Formats: sequence, structure tokens, C-alpha cells
Amino acid sequence: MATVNIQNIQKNYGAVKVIHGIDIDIADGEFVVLVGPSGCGKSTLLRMIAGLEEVSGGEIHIGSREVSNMPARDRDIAMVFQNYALYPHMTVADNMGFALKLKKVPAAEIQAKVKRAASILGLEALLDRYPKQLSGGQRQRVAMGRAIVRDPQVFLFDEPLSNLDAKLRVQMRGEIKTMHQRIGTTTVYVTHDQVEAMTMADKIVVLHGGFIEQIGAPLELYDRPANIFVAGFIGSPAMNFIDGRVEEGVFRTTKGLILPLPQAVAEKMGGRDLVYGIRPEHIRASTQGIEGRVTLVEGTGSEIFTRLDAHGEDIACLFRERFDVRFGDTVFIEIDPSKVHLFDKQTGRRI
Amino acid sequence: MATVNIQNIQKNYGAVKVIHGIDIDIADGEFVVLVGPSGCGKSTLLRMIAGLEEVSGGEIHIGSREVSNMPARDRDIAMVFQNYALYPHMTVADNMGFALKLKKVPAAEIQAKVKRAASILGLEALLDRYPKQLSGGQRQRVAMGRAIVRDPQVFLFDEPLSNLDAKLRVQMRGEIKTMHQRIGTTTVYVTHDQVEAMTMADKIVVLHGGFIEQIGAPLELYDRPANIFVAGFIGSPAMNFIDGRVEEGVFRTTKGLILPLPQAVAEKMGGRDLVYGIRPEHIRASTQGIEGRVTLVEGTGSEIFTRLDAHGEDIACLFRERFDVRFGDTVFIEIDPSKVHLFDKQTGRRI
Amino acid sequence: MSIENSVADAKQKRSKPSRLAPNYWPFVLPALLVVSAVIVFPWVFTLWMSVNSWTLGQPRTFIGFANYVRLAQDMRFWESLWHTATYTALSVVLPLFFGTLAALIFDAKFPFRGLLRGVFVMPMMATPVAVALVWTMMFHPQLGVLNYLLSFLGIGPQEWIYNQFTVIPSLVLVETWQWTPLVMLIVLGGLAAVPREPYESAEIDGANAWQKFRYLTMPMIAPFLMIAVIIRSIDAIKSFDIIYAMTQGGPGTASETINIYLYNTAFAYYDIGYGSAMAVVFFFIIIALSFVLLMVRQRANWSDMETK
Amino acid sequence: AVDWKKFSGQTINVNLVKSPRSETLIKYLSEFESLTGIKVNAEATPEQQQRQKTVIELSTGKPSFDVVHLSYHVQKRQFEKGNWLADISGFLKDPSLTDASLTEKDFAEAGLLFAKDSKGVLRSLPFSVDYWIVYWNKELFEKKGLSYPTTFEELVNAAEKITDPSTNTYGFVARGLKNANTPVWTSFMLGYGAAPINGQGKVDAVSKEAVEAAKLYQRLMTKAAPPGVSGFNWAEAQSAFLQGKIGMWFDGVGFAPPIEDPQKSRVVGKTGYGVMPKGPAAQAAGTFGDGLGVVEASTKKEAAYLFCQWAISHDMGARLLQAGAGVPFRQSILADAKVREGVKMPGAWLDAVAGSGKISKLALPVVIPVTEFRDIYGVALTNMIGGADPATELKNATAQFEPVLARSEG
Amino acid sequence: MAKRLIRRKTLDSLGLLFVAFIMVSPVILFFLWMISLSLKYEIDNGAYPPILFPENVAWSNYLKVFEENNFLLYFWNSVLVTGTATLLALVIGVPSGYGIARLKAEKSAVVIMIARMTPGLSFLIPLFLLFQWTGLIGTLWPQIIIHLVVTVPIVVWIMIGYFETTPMELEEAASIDGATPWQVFRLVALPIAKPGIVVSFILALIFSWNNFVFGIVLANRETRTLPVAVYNMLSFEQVSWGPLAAAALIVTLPVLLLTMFAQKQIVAGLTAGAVKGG
Ligand SMILES: Nc1ncnc2c1ncn2[C@@H]1O[C@H](COP(=O)(O)OP(=O)(O)OP(=O)(O)O)[C@@H](O)[C@H]1O
Ligand SMILES: Nc1ncnc2c1ncn2[C@@H]1O[C@H](COP(=O)(O)OP(=O)(O)OP(=O)(O)O)[C@@H](O)[C@H]1O
Ligand SMILES: [Mg+2]
Ligand SMILES: [Mg+2]
Repeated sequence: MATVNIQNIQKNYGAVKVIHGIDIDIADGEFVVLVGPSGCGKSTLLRMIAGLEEVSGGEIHIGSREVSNMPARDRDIAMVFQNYALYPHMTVADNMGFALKLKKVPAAEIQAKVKRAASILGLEALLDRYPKQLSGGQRQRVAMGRAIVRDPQVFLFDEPLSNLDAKLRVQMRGEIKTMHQRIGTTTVYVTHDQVEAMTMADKIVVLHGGFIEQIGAPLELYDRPANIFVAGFIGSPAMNFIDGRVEEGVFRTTKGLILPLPQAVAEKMGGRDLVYGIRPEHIRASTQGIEGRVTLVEGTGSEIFTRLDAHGEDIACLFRERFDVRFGDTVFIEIDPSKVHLFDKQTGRRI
Repeated sequence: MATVNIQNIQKNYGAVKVIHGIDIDIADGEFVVLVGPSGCGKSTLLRMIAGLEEVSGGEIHIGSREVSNMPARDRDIAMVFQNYALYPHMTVADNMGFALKLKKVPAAEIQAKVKRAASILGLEALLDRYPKQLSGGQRQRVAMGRAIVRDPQVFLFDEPLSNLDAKLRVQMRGEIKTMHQRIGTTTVYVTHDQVEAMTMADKIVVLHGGFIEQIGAPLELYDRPANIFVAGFIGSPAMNFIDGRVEEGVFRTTKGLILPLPQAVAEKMGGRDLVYGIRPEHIRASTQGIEGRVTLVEGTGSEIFTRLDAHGEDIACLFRERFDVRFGDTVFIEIDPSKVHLFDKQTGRRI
Repeated sequence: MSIENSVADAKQKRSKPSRLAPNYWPFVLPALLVVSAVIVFPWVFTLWMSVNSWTLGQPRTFIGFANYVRLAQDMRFWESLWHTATYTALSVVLPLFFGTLAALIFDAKFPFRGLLRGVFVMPMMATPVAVALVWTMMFHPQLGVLNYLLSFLGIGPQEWIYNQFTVIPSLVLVETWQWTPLVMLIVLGGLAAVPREPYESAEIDGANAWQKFRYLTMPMIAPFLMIAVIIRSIDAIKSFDIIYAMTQGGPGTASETINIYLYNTAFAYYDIGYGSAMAVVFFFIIIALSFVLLMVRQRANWSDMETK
Repeated sequence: AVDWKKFSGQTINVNLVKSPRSETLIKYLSEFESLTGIKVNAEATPEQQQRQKTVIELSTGKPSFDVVHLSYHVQKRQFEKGNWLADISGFLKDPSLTDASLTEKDFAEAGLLFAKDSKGVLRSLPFSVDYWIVYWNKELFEKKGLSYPTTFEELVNAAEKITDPSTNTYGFVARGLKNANTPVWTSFMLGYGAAPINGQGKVDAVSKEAVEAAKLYQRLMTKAAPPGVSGFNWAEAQSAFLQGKIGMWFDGVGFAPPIEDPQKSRVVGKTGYGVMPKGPAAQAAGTFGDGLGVVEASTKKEAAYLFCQWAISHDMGARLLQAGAGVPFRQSILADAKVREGVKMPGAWLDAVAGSGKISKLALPVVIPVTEFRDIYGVALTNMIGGADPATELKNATAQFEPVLARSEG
Repeated sequence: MAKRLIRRKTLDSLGLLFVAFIMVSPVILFFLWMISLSLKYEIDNGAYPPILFPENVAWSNYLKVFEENNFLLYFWNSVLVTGTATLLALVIGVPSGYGIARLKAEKSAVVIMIARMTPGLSFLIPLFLLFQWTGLIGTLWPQIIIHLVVTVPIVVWIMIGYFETTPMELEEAASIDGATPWQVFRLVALPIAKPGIVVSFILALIFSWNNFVFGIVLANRETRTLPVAVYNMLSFEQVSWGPLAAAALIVTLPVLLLTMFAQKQIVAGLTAGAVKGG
């Protein structure tokens, strides 16, 4: 176990700059999730930590060692890949013991360690199987087993769940979290799924286009997103964004709809062009208030997701109450002013 | 457009029975979703309707025609495949017009129909592209276009969204639904994703191991699942099931935990071995009531999902209120007795 | 219900044409017919001739299995069998070695790769007879260019195909030269099918370059090597053009393989009956070899990766 | 006189062995066509292939040719046994088909022997005779102060003296490759007064003479021949000789022309042509020959016969000789001083031819399985080059060959 | 540091280039020597030490090839035999590859493989007799038919591999779109397998072009193909390495050009096909 220290890390592919000088501090035993849209550089960053990709600038420290120019095999890390990257020609046991075999650990010791890891992961019965004889979830577990067996300083995960189906994904993310709680190894976990990020992380790093948008605990990002990007990225369904300006204590959208604001804010912001953000789950159905025509209804039993056309603005709402809405109906909604986020129109920054 | 009538349909692969005599009636213009776990026979059933798979017994009627032994090409149906099955060597326009060309429809007429379909789906600008020049969502639309152009009696979909990423999946399911509302063709739609089923269907058919578990409207299944299987399958996170029996007006689990029951039920069921079902979202946090130790917390900002160990029973809860729980905390929960489902222990049937 | 009835019933059930699945036999049939037509008659003829004594220009008589008995006692046949075995073994092993090496090199990226690979593939495309004739000139012990080149390395003149001990290795040299590219192509295909990710895993697991080759590449391309072995064996055991054009089995009978002996028997001695018996035995040897190799392949297979 | 035009309009197919002789025929083919009005399709293929193909075709009874070129020393018995050649005795006697100058008497003795079957019926016309002579490099001989050998003894001595591996020079070369090498041995055997098959048609290849001849062969090929000689056919031997690195080359008389062709040879004008030296018992020139026959199955036998007759006519024979491409069997041509004048080859060559003619002896047995004979004993000889004991090798070979012979003749 | 890296990478790739060049050198050497032989007079061809670049270039070797032999006719024969055999093989082999792939009829594939395993020699006499009875001898048909033994298995084998990888769903989509099985094949499966067809065409072409054994017995003066004609350049009593090499070069040249031209496709096809080829 060790801290991981990333200082001004950069990466270019030829002339293309992919990572623009990033700093991240990871404490010993912390579970850090790198999250961001596809192509933002998550994998690249992770692979630089792993030593699979060379850094174009900056430094990486694991514990007290500077590892930026060390080959992967000397960094003492373990990595779980998206498609698991199991050795297809080795049994589960051999897969898990391979790293130890390379280190010339005695066979008996390897066996013991593999057994222990297998019992942690419930793989005992599968040790003689080949990867292709396993289900997705089992393979995933073997990949983790391979990492655990080595008892490395840092665990790296690159979207380890994205190949699993929804149910299994939920289950496996529980297992990974539980495992982390048990063995407490410093972990860097890459995903583009914000639910995974929210539910697993001690700390989330939101990447976008090779820059860090925000670093913080999950609820910090949910409650106080630093900018429109983070606000839109974190939370599902995504936050509604509506352009307009503050006039006479209320928010008037460009199309003329009036939306409520907290008192304090309304006074300060008069006359500025802003973006109004409200999460769908913070909108309540009501018998009065803002009127909208229903353009989409999706009910799952426990929730109803609707899109409304209110004065030309498209507003997504998530209702927890069961009520009967149909396509084309007219409904009224209320917005809790305390849940409103405001962003600067130009910079996208939170205000 | 036509009704689809499935009578006692069976399917064996060699000695293995995969579909065990199924009856489904589909009204003209209805949107029916076949849902069920992997391997339950959804695709097989759909492919029998399409004529890609022979029936081993029973009859299929489309409109007034018995089609059980008709080759696919004569059934006048259209099908959208999971990976779209676009013809890679044809342009979008040719892909869409292929069926008409086979029918020797005059070229001008084909062009007109393709244009119309393209405009419905917003594909006008892409007509000259080849499939590999399209994004996943666009391909999906072309596949639908190919179906629309033919103006068939029935649309069949086999997990058309499962290859798309989460965001796109949400968007495309809206588009499919909208399209159905516009052209109103009878549709059979296969998925294993219960959210898709709930949000899209007029009628859901839950399949399991080649048998029908329940047929009904989405909310019917959510509110009154016919058996444990359906209750567990519909709704996410899944319903809690707890074994026990009714004693003295309450439900006592095998491990001795006491759970509330509606008055009326409690009186009737005395002494029977039952399964107690309660959905995680129907459990409220409270300051008293059932006590549990937290074994897992997953918060997404708008919701908190926790698992509790209450008197040895594992109970999943979904709280909409924000409150601070940690692994190992002790919390109290309350169950709304009116939301409780009871099932027969032996048969699994709803009581 | 009578037995006959139920048998007929069962038959009917089995042969009930599937009405929905397209019938693919019409697609297969033409090729099957053509190929059978071209090979069935020769086989029937060969089998029949093998139990006859027939030398061209002389009357034919039925002699039962005498030809096979004669074959069993024919030292020259056993000798040719031995030549075939060594020739085949060498012609499998050497191309396999060099082909794998070449594949590993051509799998990497470097300038002019495509061009060099194209050149490398040429020998297997060149007309074997033409190739063999040019090699014959190059092998000339007194005047050949090969001995001249060897003299630069301080190696004295060799007799190549003109010496009974070096003739098979020399022929194998040509065979290797010509067929290494095929092995390279197969292995290249194997390397392309090998997943890249395990290499990164291995990198992280601490493997160095040799260990990656030893523990990952080798086992993962093993199925492809097996395919190469099978194809190469079948081709090498039947090798004709090169040997015929270069030595015709000489010096003495030092390079006379079964195929060459078969040729001599049938076309130089005109002993069709005996030659046919030899062809039959030879064919069964090939079949047996293929069969054994297929079995080995099945065993050596860690996955059916190559069948997808 | 011959009525050349009688079969005008017919087309005949002629199957020839590829050699300078057949090339001469093909070169002047148009003369025959305009003379007779017969259309000729002639093709010449390499010896081995031609032999295989003609036999296969003939044995099916429907050959695609009317005239066939055959090597007597290999195919005579086989063709007779198969009854594949037409009886042309009648044609020879028919003045409307045969020129008056062509009589049986004009042929050399060996030629008639070749052309008639065992019952004395004329089955073909002898085309060209091939004596084996010694080509020798005068320069190399001079260097060592040697003169052309007159006996086997001298032959060996000269060969060994000239040999000097350090300069890549060797005293003697002949065919060492299996099959091709057998005639070398049987030619030597003639000098010991023996033959591999005796008068009763029995194998007699283990006699003292046979072993002596084999020993001579072994000695020459191991002590005085270039490395790899056991794989040499005439081509390799010729290449080596042409480069001036070989003292003596023992082979057929027909290989001479390239030697005097400056585009091919470094020994132009430096080559001597010698008659086979005298052996302990006799002096004999191994003799081989080829002829042209009319195919029994042909429907145009007369036209085909006309072609054969033309091919061995005085003019064509003269051309053959003058080009050094071959030696006609007809004595009248060899005797014709005018013809001799036109010979392009050195006089020594012609002398060697004439000299050989006087001591001519058939060098290969007249049996059906000649190829097997050459193969089996050829292997034995190759083994001897590798160091094997001649007597044992010959014994083994004989044991192998006897049943083959018995099967074919029986 | 980046510079150091780039330098290391270029060094690596130069090293590879060097090793690859070593591997290729026997090939280059051979063909160079072949060209050299074909351009020298006999006297230089037999010279020792060998001469690579002659003082007198013997273009006449090439002239001789065309003069002495009916080389143009043989070339044309080769084109006809190979072309017809290859086209026929495509016509029957491609659908058959499709059928076998769809039927998963490994057994039919084995029948076709047996054709490949049978020693070519054992075809010759029986087929010669057969063709003589049917009166086809003297035409190109015997060779065309027997070349099918070479070409059909190649085509079928490569096409099986290709069709196995084309998704079944496409064809199902087509049949739902109203296509008959034949239309499915012609309009969907076939166009998709085009690269496979090109490769199997090229390979069948090459292997048929190079075939030698069959021509020896089945061809005669009018119907001879190039490889046999080259072998026939060997004449008794006259060594002629120069013309021989020239002839050899002429035969292989089309194939070598084709290889150079289509090396990418051939490599791709062979790797895909060969992998299936066991
Ligand atoms: N080898 C490469 N050469 C050039 N550009 C590359 C290379 N690898 C990645 N990139 C680019 O770098 C950027 C970041 O890629 P990266 O794989 O890190 O994204 P990611 O965040 O992991 O995305 P995803 O969620 O899709 O995995 C992308 O724009 C990608 O196109
Ligand atoms: N060709 C076949 N031969 C034998 N069994 C088959 C065949 N096709 C399907 N099955 C079996 O039939 C059952 C139903 O398969 P089907 O494909 O219909 O499932 P599904 O419900 O569509 O599953 P999924 O959600 O994974 O697509 C499975 O158990 C499967 O193994
Ligand atoms: Mg990534
Ligand atoms: Mg399915």
C-alpha cells in the first residue's frame, strides 16, 4: 500500500495533446475514481500510472519512489482491465499465480496464495477451468484475483464492469467495494459510468478533454458541481439547463418562462446572463405553478420520468409519486428554489 | 397491421424443450414486450414468429393467416436485430429499399418510400452513406427504417438497444416508442432489460424457462406480480423476499424478525408458510421500528441504496431522503404494510 | 402397428424436409460432384489395378494381394519410406522454425515491411519446376554459386544434391526456402488473432520480453503452429516437383521418396499394378498421418480460438 | 522412282526425342512437306518424358502419333513385345515408296540388329548411331606432358596425373548419376570381353570381368573425378568439361557441338576426340542408337513411312553428320567424301567416329526392363563411388534384378 | 527525453529492418541469380568463380525461348487452362463453400480435402485413359478438368473460412426482407465475401499456373502449358542454362508480379484461409 502522487502529468500523441498537465494526490488506502466522457483521457492517465504508456511530461510517485520512467514490471502495481485480459491458455489458478511464478516464488507458496485469493472471491471451485469456460462475472473475479494475489502497492482498474450486464454490474461493484474495505489497498478506478463513480469512490476525479474539471467526494460533486460540465455529468437523469437572466428577483428564460430562485441569490445576480440548473428529481408535481405539456412518459413503477414542454423549454422531471400522466396531458410542476444551481453563461462556472 | 395469435407454441432442440406450449394474443397495433432472463427463450419465440426457426408444435396466426409453416419471406413482417444486421455493401438507401427491390417495386416508388421513412427517422442526410460510416444510433435508426419502409403487418425487435451505451439507449427507446405512436404497427419487442419493458410496453409478457410467468400491463406487473419470479424480476432494485409465517397478526421470519402485515391479510393467513415481499423503495427510514446494521451504502446523490442486516435478514432499502449512513451504522426502518406482497412458499404464487 | 410401419414412420420423420431452413445442398452439390467425379474414378481404377499385375504393353492378370506382399518385401520401398520420413520431418521442422521467426519479425512494424514481406512470400508463388532448375545450377559442386559463397565463409566446397548424404538436406533446403513463407503466413495469422491485452497484463505481472514470448506467445500460437505442421506435412510427404526436377531420386536412390519411387515404378518401369499398390499404401500413410496430427492438434488445443 | 506426292494432303504426327538430331529434322521439315504435300506435326520432348508418354499412349492402342522416335538400347524389346510398330519390310521393298539407294545392306551391322525384331522382321529404320568416345583436353595433357592413352591402364594413369583438387582440376569425368551411369560401366565391360547379359538371356553381372570393369569405374570416379560426381548426369559433366577443368570426358559422340561453340565453351580448339582405349581383352566402342518407326495403330502408315525414309535419306544424314549432331547408320553417307568435307566438326572427331564404327559393340542388353537394369546397377555403381565394394554391390544388384527380368520376360 | 525515445524507436525499427533483410536475402539472392543466369551466355553461366554481371548480356536467351519453342502458344494454353480452371472453380467452389459453411457440413469438406491429400500421380494414368476413351485427349479439357482438383479445394477452403465469419443475421434479415435462398446468397452473402473471392481467385490462379505434374502426361504439342514447356527446355546433349533460366523467369514472372501487386490481399487471405486450412 502506498500513496500515489501525480504531478503535472502530460501526454501527447505526436502533436496531439491528450493530457494537459494534471495533478492528483491519492492518499494511502484511498479509493479514487477517474470519471469522464469517452476519450477524455482516463485510460491514458491510468496507463501512465501503470507504466504501459510513457509520460510526456511531469512525474508520478508511488510511495516514495519516482516511477515515471520505470518499466511496468518494476512498479509493483496490479491492474484489472476492461476485458480482463486473462491469459486464455492458462487455467484460473495459473492465471492468478502467473505473476508469482515470474517472481520465482516457490510453487507451494504460490498455491497457498492463490487458494487464499480464490476463497476471498469465491473461485475455489473454478481453479482448474480455462477463462473461456467462465461467465463474465467469474472472469471479472479472476482478474481481480490475479491482482489480489500479488499484494501490490496500488490497484488499477480500467472500466472493469463495462462488459457486464446491468444486474451483474450492480453485484460486482458491491463486491469490489467490499474487497477494498477488506484489504484496503490504494485503488485507482476508471469508469465513464457516473453511478459507479458515485457509489464506489472515496474521491472522484472528473476529467474532461484532458483537464480536471473537479476533484471531490461524491456528494460534494452532486451538491456543488463546480461547473456545468460536472453538473450535467453527475446525476441521472441529467440536470436540466435553461438559459436566461435574473430579473426582478426571478429567473426569466430566453423564451420567457419564469423560474423561482432563492431570495439571497436573486438579489445579487440581477441582470446577468446565467444558466439555470435544476435536477429532474428536484421537481415536484403540483396542482399549480409552472404549466407544461407532457411530451414523454416513462414509468418504471417506482418512478415516473417525464419530459415537459413548458413555454417552449424542455424540462425533464422525475416524480416519485405514482400519478397518471399521458402523452399530451397538461401538468403543473413546482421547483424547490433551494435546489437550484446557477452557472455563468460564458465560463460555465458555478456561481 | 394485424393481430398476432400464438397458440400452444412449442420448441425443442433435439431432446431439449425450450418453449413449452405458449399462448399469446396480440391485438392489432399493440406494443408487446417479451421480457425474461437470458436463455428463457425470448429470441427463440420471436424467431418462430419471424419464420427463422421452425415451430415444433402449435400454431401462429398473423391476421387471419396461419403462418406456422410459411417461410419468413412470405410472412410480411419486419425485424430489427440486436446488431442491426445492416447490409454492409449497400448504402443506407439501398439497405432500406432492399425488401421493396426484391418485391420488384418500381424504382421511383422505392425512392419515394425510402425518402419518407428517412424523413420520419431524420436520416435524409445519410442516405448515401454506408453502414460503417454511421454511428451506433444512426445504424439503429437505419435498421428501423428498413422495417418501416416495408409497411409490414408486424414489427419484431430483438434487443435492439443492447449494443448502445446507456445515454443513447434512453434516447433510442424514446424514439422507438414515438415511432410506434405515429405508425401504430403491431409490435413484438424482446428485451431482458426490465426498465425497457416497463417504459415501452402496452403489454408485457414475462417469460421464464420457456413458460409464461405473467402477461399484463406494466404497472399491473409492478403492483400485483403473479409470483415471486415476476416480483423479483420487475422493479429495480429487486424486491426483498423473506421466508417466514403469519403468527398472531404479524409476520415472523424464520430468523425471528417481526414484520408488519395489513390487518385483513393477517387474519386470513394464520399459520401458513409464506414468503414476504417488500420493495426497497417502499421502506422508509425512521427513528424507531425495525433495527438493522448497515452492510452496504451506495449513494448517487438523489438516492441512497443500503443493505441492512436486521436480525440476520438481509434487507435492501432505497431511501430518497438524504441522510448520513455509513457502513456499520445502526438504523431503524419502517415498512408500509399496504405495500407488502405475500407469496406461497411452495408454489411461489401471489396470495 | 407393424414393425415395418414404425420403421417407415421413423424414416419419414427423419427425412421430413425442413420447410423453413433454406436447403443448402444445392450450393454444395456441384463442387462435390465435380471433385468426386474427378477423384472417384481414379481411385476405383487404382484399387483395381493394385490387385493386378499389369505392365504397359503386356497383358493384365489378376493376382490378388501379391503386389502388396511384394511391396512388404521390397527393400527399396522401405528405404524410400525412410527417405520420405526424414524428408518430411525436416521439411516440416525447418520451415516451421524459420517461418515462426519470420512471422515474429514481420509482425513488428518497421520501414518497408510490406515490400519485404511481399518479396519473402515470392518463393511459394514461383513455379516449382523453374525454381528447382535454377537451384540445380546453383548446387553444382564445381561451378555452382553456392560453393562460391561458402568459400567466403571459409567453408570448403560441398557436394549438395550430388552426394548421397547431403542430398536430402539440400533438397530440404530448397523446400524450406520455398515453403517457409507459407508457415510465416499462417503464424502471422495466428499472431494477429492473439489478443494484445494479455501482454499488458504480463507486463504488469512482471514478465520480461523472453518470458512474454515463452509463456504467452508460444502457447497462444501453438494451435496455429499445429495447423502449419499439418499442412506442411501433407505437402512435404507428397513433394514431387522439386525432387523430380533436381535429382529424380538420386544419387543412387539416396533421395528417392515414396512419391518418386511410385513415379518411377509407374512411368519408368511401366509397372502400373505395382505402382497402384504403392499409391494405395502411400495414400493410407498420408491419411494416417493427417489423422494422427489432427488428434494431436485436438489435444494440444487450449481453446478453439482458431475456430472462433 | 518414289512417288512422293502419292499421299499428298495427309497429315501425320511425329513424336521425337528432343536432341540435336530431332532439331535437324524439324529444321528441314518444310522441305519434306513441300516434297510430299504431307502435313507434319512434329514435336520433340525431353527424352524421359517422351519415353513415358509414348509408352503410355502406345499401350492404350490409340497413340496420338504415327511416327515414333525410339531409343533402341532402351525400348527395342518393349516395343516388340507390345507389337506397337508396323512391319515395314514390305515398304522397303516397294520401289514406289523406297528410294533405290536405300537397302538393308547400306546399314551398319549394329543398325540392322537394332531395327529387326527377334524374328527378323524390319520394324523401324535406324536413324542415328551413338558411339561413346573420349573427349580430352589437350592443354591439360600437354601441361603434364601426357599423350592420349591407348589402354585402360594408361587411361587411369593419365586421369590421376591430371587430377589436382587444389586448382579444381580433375582428370576424368563421366556420368555418376544412377541409371545414366550404367552404360559407362557396360562400355568398360566390353573392353574386358564381357556383357551383363549372356547369350542365353541370363544375367551375368557378377563375372570376374564385370567386377573388374566396375573396379575401373570406381577407381576413375573416386580418384580422378570431381566431387559430387555421383550426382552427375551428362549435363553436369558437360558443363564441367566445357569450363576446361577436366582432362577426359567419356560419353556419346553427339555431345561434341557445344565444345566447339565459343559462346558455350572455353575449350574450343583445345579438345581432342579419341576412340575408346583398348581393354585387357578387347577394344570396343559402346554403341547405342535410335530409330524411327511407324506405329502399328497408325492409319497413315505409308505417309509415315515416307517421313521415316526422308529422315534417314542421304541428304538428311549428311546434314546430321556435318552439324556434328549425330552419325547416320548408313555407310554410304559416311563413305561419301563430299559429305565428309562439309563436316563442321574437327577432323579428329570424324576420325573418332570412323574408328569407333570399326570396333562398335552394343553396350546395353536387349531386354524389356532396361530402365530397371540401368536403375538397379546404376545404384550399385553410385554406391561404389561412395566407397562400396564392387563385387558385393554387383551381387546385390543382380539378386534384385534377376526376378525383375524373369517377370518381364516370362 | 522524448527525443531519446524517438531515437530508440528508430533504432529498434532499423534493427528489425536489418533482421528482416537478412531473412529475405536468400530470396533476393535467388531471384537475382536467376535473372543473372538468364542474361548470360553459357560460357559465363558455367564460369567459376561465378559471374553475376556479364560483360556480354545475352538477350538472345530470351529470343531463343520464343524462337525455338512455341512459347506464345504455351503461354496462351496456360492462360486458358488456368483461367478456365480457376473460373470454373469459383463458379462451383464459392457456392459450395457457402453451403458447407452454412450446413456446418465438415464431412463434405473432408471429401474435398481428400482430393488434396491424394498423391497427384495416382490421378494420371486413370484419367489419361478416361480422357482417351472420351476423346478429349488433344484438347485442353483434360488439363482444365484435372486442374480443378487443385483449384476447387483452395477456393472451397478459403470461402468456408470467409462465409463462416459473415454474420448469419444478415442473411436472416434478407430472408425476412423477402429474399429466396438463392437471392440471399447472390445479393447478400456473395458481395460481402468479395475479398475472399479475390483471394481465392488469386491463389487458385497461382497454384494452377504452377502445376507441373499433370501437364507432363496430359499435354501434347498443342496443349502444353508453360511449366512443362520450361522443363522441356532441357534438351538432350545441349546444356542451355541461359535460355532455361530465361524460360523459368518468363513462367514465374506473371505470378511474381501478381504476388507483388496483391501481396496485402494474399497475405490477409492466406492467413485467414490457412488458419482454417487444417
Ligand atoms: N495510441 C494513440 N494515438 C493517438 N491518440 C490516442 C492514442 N490512444 C488514445 N488516443 C487519444 O487519446 C484520447 C484519450 O484516450 P483514452 O483512451 O485515454 O480515453 P478514455 O477516457 O479512456 O475513453 P473511453 O472511455 O472511451 O475508454 C482520445 O482522444 C484518443 O483518441
Ligand atoms: N440452436 C440451438 N440449439 C440448442 N439449443 C438452443 C439453440 N438456440 C437456443 N438454444 C437454447 O434455447 C434456450 C433459449 O434461447 P434464446 O436464445 O431464445 O434465449 P433468450 O431468451 O433470447 O436469451 P438472451 O437474453 O440471452 O438472448 C437457451 O437455453 C439456449 O441455450
Ligand atoms: Mg478507456
Ligand atoms: Mg436472445
